Amino acid sequence: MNGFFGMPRHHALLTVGILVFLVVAPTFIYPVFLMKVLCFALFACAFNLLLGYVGLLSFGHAMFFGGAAYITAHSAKVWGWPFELAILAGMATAAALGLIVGILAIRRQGIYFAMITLALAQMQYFLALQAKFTGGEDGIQKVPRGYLFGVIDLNNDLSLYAVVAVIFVAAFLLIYRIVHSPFGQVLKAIRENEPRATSLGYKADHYKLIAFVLSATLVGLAGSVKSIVFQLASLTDVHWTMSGEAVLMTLVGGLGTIFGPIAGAAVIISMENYLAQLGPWVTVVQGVIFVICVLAFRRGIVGELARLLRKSL
Amino acid sequence: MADFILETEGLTKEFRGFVAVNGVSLKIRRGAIHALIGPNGAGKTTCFNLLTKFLDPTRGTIRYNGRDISGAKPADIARMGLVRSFQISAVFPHLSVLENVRVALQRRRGSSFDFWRSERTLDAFNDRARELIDWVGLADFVDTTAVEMPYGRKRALEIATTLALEPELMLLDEPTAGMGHEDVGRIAALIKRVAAGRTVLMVEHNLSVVSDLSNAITVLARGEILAEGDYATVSKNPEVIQAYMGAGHG
Amino acid sequence: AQTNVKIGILSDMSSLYTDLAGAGSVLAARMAVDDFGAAAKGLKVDFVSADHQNKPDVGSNVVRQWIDVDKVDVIVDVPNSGVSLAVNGVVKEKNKVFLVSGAATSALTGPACSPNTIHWTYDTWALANGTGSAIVKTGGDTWFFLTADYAFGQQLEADTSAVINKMGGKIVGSVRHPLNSNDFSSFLLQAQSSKAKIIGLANAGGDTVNSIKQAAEFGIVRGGQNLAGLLVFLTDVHALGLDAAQGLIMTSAFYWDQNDATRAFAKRFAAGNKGIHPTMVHAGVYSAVTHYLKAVSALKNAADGKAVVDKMKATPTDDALFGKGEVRKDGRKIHDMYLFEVKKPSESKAPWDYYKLRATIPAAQAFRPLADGKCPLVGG
Amino acid sequence: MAEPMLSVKGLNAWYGESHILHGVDFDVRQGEVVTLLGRNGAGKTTTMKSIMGLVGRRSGSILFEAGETIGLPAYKIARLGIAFCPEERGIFASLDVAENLMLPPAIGEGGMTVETIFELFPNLRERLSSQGTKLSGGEQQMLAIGRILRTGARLLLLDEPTEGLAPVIVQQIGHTIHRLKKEGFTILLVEQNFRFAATVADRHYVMEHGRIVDEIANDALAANMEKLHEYLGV
Amino acid sequence: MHEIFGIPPQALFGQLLLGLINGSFYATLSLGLAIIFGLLNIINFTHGAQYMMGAFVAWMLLNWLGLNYWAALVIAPVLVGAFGVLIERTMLRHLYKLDHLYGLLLTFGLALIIQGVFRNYFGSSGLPYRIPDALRGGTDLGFMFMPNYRGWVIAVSLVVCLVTWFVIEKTKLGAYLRAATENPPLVQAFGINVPRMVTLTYGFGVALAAFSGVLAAPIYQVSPQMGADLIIVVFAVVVIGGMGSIMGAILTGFGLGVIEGLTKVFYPEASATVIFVVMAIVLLVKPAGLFGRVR
Ligand SMILES: Nc1ncnc2c1ncn2[C@@H]1O[C@H](COP(=O)(O)OP(=O)(O)OP(=O)(O)O)[C@@H](O)[C@H]1O
Ligand SMILES: Nc1ncnc2c1ncn2[C@@H]1O[C@H](COP(=O)(O)OP(=O)(O)OP(=O)(O)O)[C@@H](O)[C@H]1O
Ligand SMILES: [Mg+2]
Ligand SMILES: [Mg+2]
Repeated sequence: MNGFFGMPRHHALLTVGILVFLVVAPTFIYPVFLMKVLCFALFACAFNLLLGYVGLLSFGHAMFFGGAAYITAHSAKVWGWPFELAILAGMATAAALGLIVGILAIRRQGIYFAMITLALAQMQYFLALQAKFTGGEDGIQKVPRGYLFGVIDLNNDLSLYAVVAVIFVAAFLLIYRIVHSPFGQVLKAIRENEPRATSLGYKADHYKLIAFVLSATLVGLAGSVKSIVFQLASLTDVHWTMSGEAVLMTLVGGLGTIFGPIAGAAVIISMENYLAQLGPWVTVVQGVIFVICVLAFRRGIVGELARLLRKSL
Repeated sequence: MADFILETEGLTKEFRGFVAVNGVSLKIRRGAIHALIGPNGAGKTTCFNLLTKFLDPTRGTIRYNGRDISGAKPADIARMGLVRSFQISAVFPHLSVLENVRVALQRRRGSSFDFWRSERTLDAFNDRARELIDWVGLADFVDTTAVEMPYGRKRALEIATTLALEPELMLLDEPTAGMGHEDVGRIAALIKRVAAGRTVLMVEHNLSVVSDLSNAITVLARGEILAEGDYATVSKNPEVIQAYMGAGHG
Repeated sequence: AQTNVKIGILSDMSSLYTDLAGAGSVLAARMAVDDFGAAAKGLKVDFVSADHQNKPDVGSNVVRQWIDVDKVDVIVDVPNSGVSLAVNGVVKEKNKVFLVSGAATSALTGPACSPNTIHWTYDTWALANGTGSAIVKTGGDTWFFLTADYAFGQQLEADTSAVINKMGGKIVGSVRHPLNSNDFSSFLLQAQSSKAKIIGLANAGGDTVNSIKQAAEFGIVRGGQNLAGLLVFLTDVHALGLDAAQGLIMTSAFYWDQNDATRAFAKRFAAGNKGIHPTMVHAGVYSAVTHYLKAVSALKNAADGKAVVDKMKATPTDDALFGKGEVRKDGRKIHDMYLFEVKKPSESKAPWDYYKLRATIPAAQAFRPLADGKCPLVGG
Repeated sequence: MAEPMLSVKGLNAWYGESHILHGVDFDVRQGEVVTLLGRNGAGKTTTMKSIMGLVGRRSGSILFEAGETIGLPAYKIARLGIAFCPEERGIFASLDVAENLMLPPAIGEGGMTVETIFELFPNLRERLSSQGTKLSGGEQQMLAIGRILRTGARLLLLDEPTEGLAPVIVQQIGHTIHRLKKEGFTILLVEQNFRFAATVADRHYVMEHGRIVDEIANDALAANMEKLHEYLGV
Repeated sequence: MHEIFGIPPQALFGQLLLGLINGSFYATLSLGLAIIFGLLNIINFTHGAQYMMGAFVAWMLLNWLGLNYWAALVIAPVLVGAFGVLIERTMLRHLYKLDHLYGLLLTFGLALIIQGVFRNYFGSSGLPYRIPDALRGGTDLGFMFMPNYRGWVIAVSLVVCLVTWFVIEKTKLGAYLRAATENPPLVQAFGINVPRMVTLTYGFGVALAAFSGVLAAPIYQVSPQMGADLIIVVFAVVVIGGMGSIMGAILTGFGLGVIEGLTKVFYPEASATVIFVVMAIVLLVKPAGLFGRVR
């Protein structure tokens, strides 16, 4: 079992569990909902790469999510680019944005880092609001889903689901690998004791920057896919509450756990979806859940589980 | 002419009008164990910070191996073989002892940017890491998380990690501070052992360690050099006795 | 046999538009079903409702799921232009019915018009036209706009400006403020120094309320300038109090105190809605659902959305709240609009007695001419 | 013999899950200087923190002047007349040196005047308006000791007060402890510098693995040197 | 007549003054937030909701008990502050040693609950609150018509800010507060009842928010979401000023009010964004904020 992607046994088991679930899920869960969960799970996992493993809290990740969503939507709708290219364009945008923001922000720490990323994200929000191509608060609507490799019709929810699931799994494994790579080891050392890492000759900023760009790119991937699935890119995607959502998912799932963000995304998105029917009490119920979460299940869903099993998850 | 690995010329550091280090010209002979001592607030730690570029000097130059490094960055300094330890213990607390040492080894071998590779590629460093760990007497602790070890052992680990970089010049800031007797002895022995083939500059208040280990001493007081020489010379200097050692020694 | 109908009310249940739509829209829809006597006519009607949180992606996701999983036949209300446009696309793709009451954007019957959508109550063009032309006619010929800086506000401003210019009035300036600005004093000061006779508020909700309130504080009206609210709901006036709102002129499709039928409706409605009286959005939901049920009970089938909408377009509308009217080819519901003025505190006799009628804008002139909308459905 | 001033019986303490002290027993009498010796991690600091009420969970009994303190919160314990100088010094970065020095409120009569403290530690006088944590390691130690001497607490808990100090200053502190003792203060001292401890203390307790394993009077020290070496691994 | 960037100087004075008035809301709010963050290590996301509660309590006092504005100015902060004390005692207390994030999540949840409950009870469009009679009307300053109420707001905010600053920076109590910010157990070991101090400080910070709420009630709509968007701006103010710096929070509050006011004249669309532009620039140039100290 140890052979699976170099994972320890319980990680491998869980990953296989997730794979099996992804295969059977569409038979009893609405596929569009599943896709939404996957997009946000990817968003949260990529965000967690930064928060959980570099110790940097970015409050501006909506920038990459929404930026990529806009570019993908625009290139697919207006320029008529095929699915793959549109997604790549979104990711490239996110990577470029990540590089710029990273260079500016990476020297700051803690709350200051969070605030500078928030500030830059708010500026981008302003640009998105003013720019013509983003369609203001109506967003870019009716984005064509197109065909994968020119043959597979993605307008069929199930085929699109299959593609999204594959993308998600691939990205998740990549994140897993990043965390458990020589690079990930250095990141860990930097998070633990930065002056010491520096005195050993590591240029801490370079490592953090690379991690930041990787995270931004993967978040961009999530945003791009989201815009295709919902055929929509809108201001919601670049608003600061979207960054907040990533934080929530990570916390609810379990900070610093590799599987936590997935669970967190599933919970938060389900909440958003099913509580929507609750009408006026939605936000109150949401609030109560957060409060209970912090007071009673501080480690998050997966974190608590990990504690019960005495394993890192 | 003597072979100096590190020379400073008129090194000065001011903090908002307060002069912490004032025109210090140090010469560290290659292969020596050089001790920097002096009363509290004399500027020893500040000197260290200047040498490793954690602080920028207000004035003065630093030459390492004949090269002017006054403009270099901390990480670059480390890459040139000038590695420091900290006054407060500096390990990676939630990594195991083995991982702590591997982090240092990994830096020397490159590959530390490989985010697509499995961390098992790092196992290649295990042998060398175990060797170093063994050497500082931590063989029984290889898989212990650093934070769980007693203080003295952490300092030993720190030295192992530093050695992994195969430094030419090691700077140790109060390596035995806060240590039990048992550990003081062990660390002193360790320093003696690792000093073979390299140069050590250390700040230390424990005079028995200083007298035991060092073959050159610089005494700082109020940011300036008060005296220089070997232990016997320095400890007889009345100014040093008055400012630092007190009546009990000498 | 029995025909099953499932109505999904998608509204803002937890934020800005809750009072003017929200739970009240659900109530209005239920009342429409009861009043129609659906059960007796062989219709089995179910409801679902949800909060779109003013997020287009949440809204479109809910609607997709409603249609695919819950077999919802018709989506109702959807205040918030962005969300309504997103829903518009999904409903068309799935061939169901979309009855818009809460959203303002005239794009729904313009470039984005759809054979599955009917825009029921009002739109930006109707508001701009009603208020703009009425005020210019009474001498308010120089305008300064306070515009919420997003598509809806900009469109309101543009539509109103067009009317004013056409009627010989003049726009002397405008300022675009961010959505949800708390403080309008700076903008009001700019409006004041422009010396325009009319300050047009091309914004909505809290922004409108705060602009009006602060205008009173800075003595704008006392200084001789007048405010025109381009999108003001009854609930906004209630929130402001007559003290601050008096004299405000606005266009509306409905007021509860128009005739016996509307009063009776309002009484029943308020009893079930924490005393909040019906806004035009609520009335629109009632009216739209009524007409929809008529069409479905005639067709005895709700599955084919386009067929139902065609039937609705073919049948003249007639209900207690909006009277007689029709649904145009582009999906625009046509009815009279009214110009109201907010009463002085001394004129108000009872709680919620807020408006007096200034003019009735006949249905034929109230809405954008069919030809001007650029709706693809109209072309042939 | 009089009642002990401080009497610790069966003290247990935990950090979270880990059980650190396993039944510590010892007494300190009025006017005495008593040291706790022991290797790193033996539990000396934990004992002090337990007395001060700074450890999350503890059980057993700590009598101060015959009153039970085990259930009290830290601030009430302090107000009984106990002051604590922590090993990590605890200088406040957001306060300047003068504010740091003046921070602890007086809790008893007969505290040192600021002037006396400056005589003891002349470095401090020059740096009064500096930010507290900008002082050198040793200067911070002086400040940490100085500020509790002001409070007039009758029982002083000093955790490794000589760590990182130059020999001259260590001697100064030795003199100070003698003087405090003469003035009737009681001191519990944790020291690694055993040679220093011998010059100031009346009695020594040796700790190992969270227990007191031995008690040695200062005048019996020479006789017990071998044992002590074994305990401390000197 | 001379013009400055196309604006007559009088108009510009007017705008500056208005900016200052808005700044006084930022200043009092960020002051409370800064104090709470400093001592409790918690980013009080309920701050906006508590500000809103202040306004609503004033409304309730007036409409249900017939107590006027002046009474509300005292009673509302006390009541809301007491509510804050309750929250601190029952919930926040368990979070101090944890990462900021948990406090943020908890207070965010509380804000959602409070806002939701108020919305369900009072509706979303808000309630009217009249300017107290003594402060109605306005004064012609020559360059602008200044409503008396606004003049009162700026004066009383200034006083409150300065008194608070003095207490924290210049008194013994303030030194305890600052020290407890860094190392609560140690301050406790000096004989100071830190938990009580923390509770009261939170209560005070919350009361400041409620006080702003009462001040705001006659100008802005008393509505459940009146504080929702404010919190992020106010937090930005605290960061720009330098976290932990009381004077920083105050000066930045007023300063940003003015900058925002000017933006409303020259580029109104960006007036909600300008604060973030300032924040980005400040943090790039001065990493710890304008008045912050790097620790
Ligand atoms: N960042 C700073 N700002 C202001 N003053 C400083 C700063 N760093 C150090 N100092 C001052 O410079 C002097 C020298 O400090 P340094 O830490 O170098 O002393 P040291 O010799 O290492 O003393 P010790 O033996 O006590 O560790 C001290 O008086 C200290 O207060
Ligand atoms: N905060 C903590 N959480 C968990 N364990 C702790 C904590 N602080 C100390 N310990 C553990 O408690 C034990 C006793 O520590 P303590 O600090 O009391 O030792 P000490 O005798 O003072 O040692 P030293 O001479 O190093 O100061 C050690 O094993 C230590 O690792
Ligand atoms: Mg030092
Ligand atoms: Mg200790």
